[in-house]
Amino acid sequence: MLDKIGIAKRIAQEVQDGYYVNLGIGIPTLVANFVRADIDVEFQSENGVLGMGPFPFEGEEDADIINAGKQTITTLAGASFFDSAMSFAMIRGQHVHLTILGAMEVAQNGDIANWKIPGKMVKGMGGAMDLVASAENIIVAMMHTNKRGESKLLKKCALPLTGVGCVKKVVTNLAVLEITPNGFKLLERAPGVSVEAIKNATEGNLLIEGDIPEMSL
Amino acid sequence: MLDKIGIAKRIAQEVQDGYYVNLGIGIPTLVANFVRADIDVEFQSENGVLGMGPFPFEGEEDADIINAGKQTITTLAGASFFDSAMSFAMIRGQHVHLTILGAMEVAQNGDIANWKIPGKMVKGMGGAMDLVASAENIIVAMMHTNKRGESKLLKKCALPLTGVGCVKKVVTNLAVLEITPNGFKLLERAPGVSVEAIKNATEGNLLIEGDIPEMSL
Amino acid sequence: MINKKVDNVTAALQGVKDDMTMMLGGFGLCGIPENAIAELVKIGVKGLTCISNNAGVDDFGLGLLLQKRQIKKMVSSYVGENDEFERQMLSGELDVELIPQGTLAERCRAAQAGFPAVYTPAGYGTEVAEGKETREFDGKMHVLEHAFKADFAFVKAWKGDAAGNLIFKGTSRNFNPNMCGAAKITVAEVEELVPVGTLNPDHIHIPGIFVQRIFQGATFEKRIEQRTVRTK
Amino acid sequence: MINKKVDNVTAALQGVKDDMTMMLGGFGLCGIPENAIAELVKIGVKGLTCISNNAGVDDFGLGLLLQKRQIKKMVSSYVGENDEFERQMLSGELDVELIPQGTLAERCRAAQAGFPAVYTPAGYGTEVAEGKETREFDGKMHVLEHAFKADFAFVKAWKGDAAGNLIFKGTSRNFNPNMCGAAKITVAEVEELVPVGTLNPDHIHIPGIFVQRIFQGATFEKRIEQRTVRTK
Repeated sequence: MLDKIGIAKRIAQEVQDGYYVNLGIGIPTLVANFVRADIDVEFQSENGVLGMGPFPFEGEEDADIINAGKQTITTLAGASFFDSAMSFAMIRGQHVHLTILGAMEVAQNGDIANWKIPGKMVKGMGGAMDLVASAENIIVAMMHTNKRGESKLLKKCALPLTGVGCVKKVVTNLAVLEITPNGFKLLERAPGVSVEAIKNATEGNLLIEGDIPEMSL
Repeated sequence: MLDKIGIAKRIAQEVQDGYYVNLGIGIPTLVANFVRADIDVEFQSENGVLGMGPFPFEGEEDADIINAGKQTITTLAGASFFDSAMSFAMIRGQHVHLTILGAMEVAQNGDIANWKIPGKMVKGMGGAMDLVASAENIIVAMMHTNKRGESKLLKKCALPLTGVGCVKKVVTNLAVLEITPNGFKLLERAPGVSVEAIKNATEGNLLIEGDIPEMSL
Repeated sequence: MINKKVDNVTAALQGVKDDMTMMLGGFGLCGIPENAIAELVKIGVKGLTCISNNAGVDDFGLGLLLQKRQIKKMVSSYVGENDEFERQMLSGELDVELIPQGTLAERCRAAQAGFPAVYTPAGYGTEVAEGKETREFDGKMHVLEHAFKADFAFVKAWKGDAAGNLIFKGTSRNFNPNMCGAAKITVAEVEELVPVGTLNPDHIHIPGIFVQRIFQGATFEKRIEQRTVRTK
Repeated sequence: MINKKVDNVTAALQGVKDDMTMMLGGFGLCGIPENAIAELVKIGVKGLTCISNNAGVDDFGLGLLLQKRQIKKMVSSYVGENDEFERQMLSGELDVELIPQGTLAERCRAAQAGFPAVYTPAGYGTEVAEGKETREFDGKMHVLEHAFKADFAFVKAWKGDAAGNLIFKGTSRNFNPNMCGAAKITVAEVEELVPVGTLNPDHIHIPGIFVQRIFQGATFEKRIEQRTVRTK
């Protein structure tokens, strides 16, 4: 079973040379730490920066330079700043190649819910609705089950949707799954996790074809 | 009767303190030379400059700094450069207060034609269609009649339209006229020009109320 | 040059009244019009509709207006950092319209640029699209979103001049440029008001035509929301 | 940093084929992609559809492609400076779509920003609106105009870096930024390719994400169309 770091490491393998990538808040943010050093990737943050670098050294924080998680950051050589309309031009115009974000629920048809629990929690969608409506490649990073042990990979989302039929892949603490017309296709198991355990934790239709390899990190 | 300079001088009186003004090619360009020195005005050119100044001194021309007439220009303190989309954001968004442009025909309902003579001449509309569709205050600068002596102030335009019901005022070599629901209202006569002469040169409905003053330049 | 300079925040906010619709720049606490917000608190206007990506935190930014119950309605994309906000919203004291961030930016830009509405794919198939016109283009569904209509836009820039020209710094740019000229009156507060003619015309992010009033802010706290660092 | 640098104009135009649709920046002869145009003449591709505000003059800019009959169709707003153009158009050899300048800019920007179409008041009630959907918003009529679809966008900037970041100078900016990222492949030619990291991130007009290939142009004539001066 993977921890959050493990999920981030596995997702980092999906990042390819030449990709512009938008990372959501939480686990996705960690992905930047594990991208292969021999490929060229640029991270975009929808609040208006391309070419994000690591956190600043203590004492070098600049209140005017943050990421979408409101964290102080630095920029790398070749970085640029821009306004919100241009930032979403990058996203809506499909110039960003890969979007990695968290979710509360994912449905077997690629629907995603991650912004609202009616009557309980309403943080808002931020840029997530724009990202999922436009991105060609969307990977969800999340735990396979919620705090009550219930599956977050569903036949149908119960919570208000963020986007419809948009998720391409899900990486959880238990598995890597691809969204197909017939449901979640199991691609890889997390280290030490059995197919049976994944089956039990998945409410949505799970497709298991042949031997399912354990992921290598 | 006015010459082109005279038309420009008279139109310059319409420019008020605090106005952003877009000047079309031809007579309108001359207006800049006659604006009162005690008011603050900025000239916008739709190719991407606000705060246009006079022509450069000989030898100081910069191929990268031109106006919409493709003429080399200078900029004044406080000027800015921007892209075409932002330039038309200023125009469409009604941030430009006054548009002055030439015309081949103006109709008594405010229609204007100035971009095409079917089968003969097609230069294109440039920014004129955006300007006339959006500007709140549009003044046309033109000769009252064409080369064949025919009126250019018509009941209805014969040439393909640039915009509908948009012109507010027309300043010609003979008169100043306002577009009203009932037609061209004669406001002023050019020096030495009789009401009769204006009547004869105007095909569209001409409203003459009381004494028509001679314009002062 | 048309002079937009006003002496101070009080002069800049002349005409602000109860029940008006305000746009406020900023992302989180980054690039927010601190001086205008403080003055709105001071004036005590009520019943405001605020269009702003976030709602500040409990004790800073728009949170200050929420505390005083001056806001009737918020139009935002993300409000996760503000407990008082969540309380007022869940209790029904505060009317909230949550919209996608890119939609928020573009509804501002549409108002600025004279577009009545835009078709965006964001929010299709979700609550956000309920009651709105949807339409297919090239096999993809879109939602029709209308330009905002606002009375005042309050923006914050790094440098500016009396002509109203603005230059922003880093990610404090965010929604600020898109809100300029998107309301009847745009008020810009700058960290530094420089002499006209000293800003490079190629570096200006927002030409002065989009700004009606400009002043140098008396103070800028520029609070950091999430101070994340690494060690040397 | 993702490297967009190519060695020269030949490499930059790899994949250009007959019958493609090209966007070309520039206003008049100001800010046109001179090197790309020269290479298109050299390659000799034919049947091109060119989206460009103007069509150059008889012996420079797009006029060079018109002379060689390489252009099948022009989409422009103003073509008044080119006799050969007018001749080909009036004789029917050349297909011409004239559209309002602001519409041209925004159809580029729509393609760049992922909007399928925009409603603009420009051209309502004129030939330009014939056969197009029109619609009233707030009592004003608008025309629905669709985003361009193009294979290549050729733009010219003043400075750029290998990351594809661009800075424009003066009014040579014009349509160039709006065309970046508005075609499948955007090719930028710059007067000066500077080392990555030397451009101030706040001064960059077009982030590299919108550019696929960048090169330093071998020569720039930068011809002046109307040399207007005053005497000292």
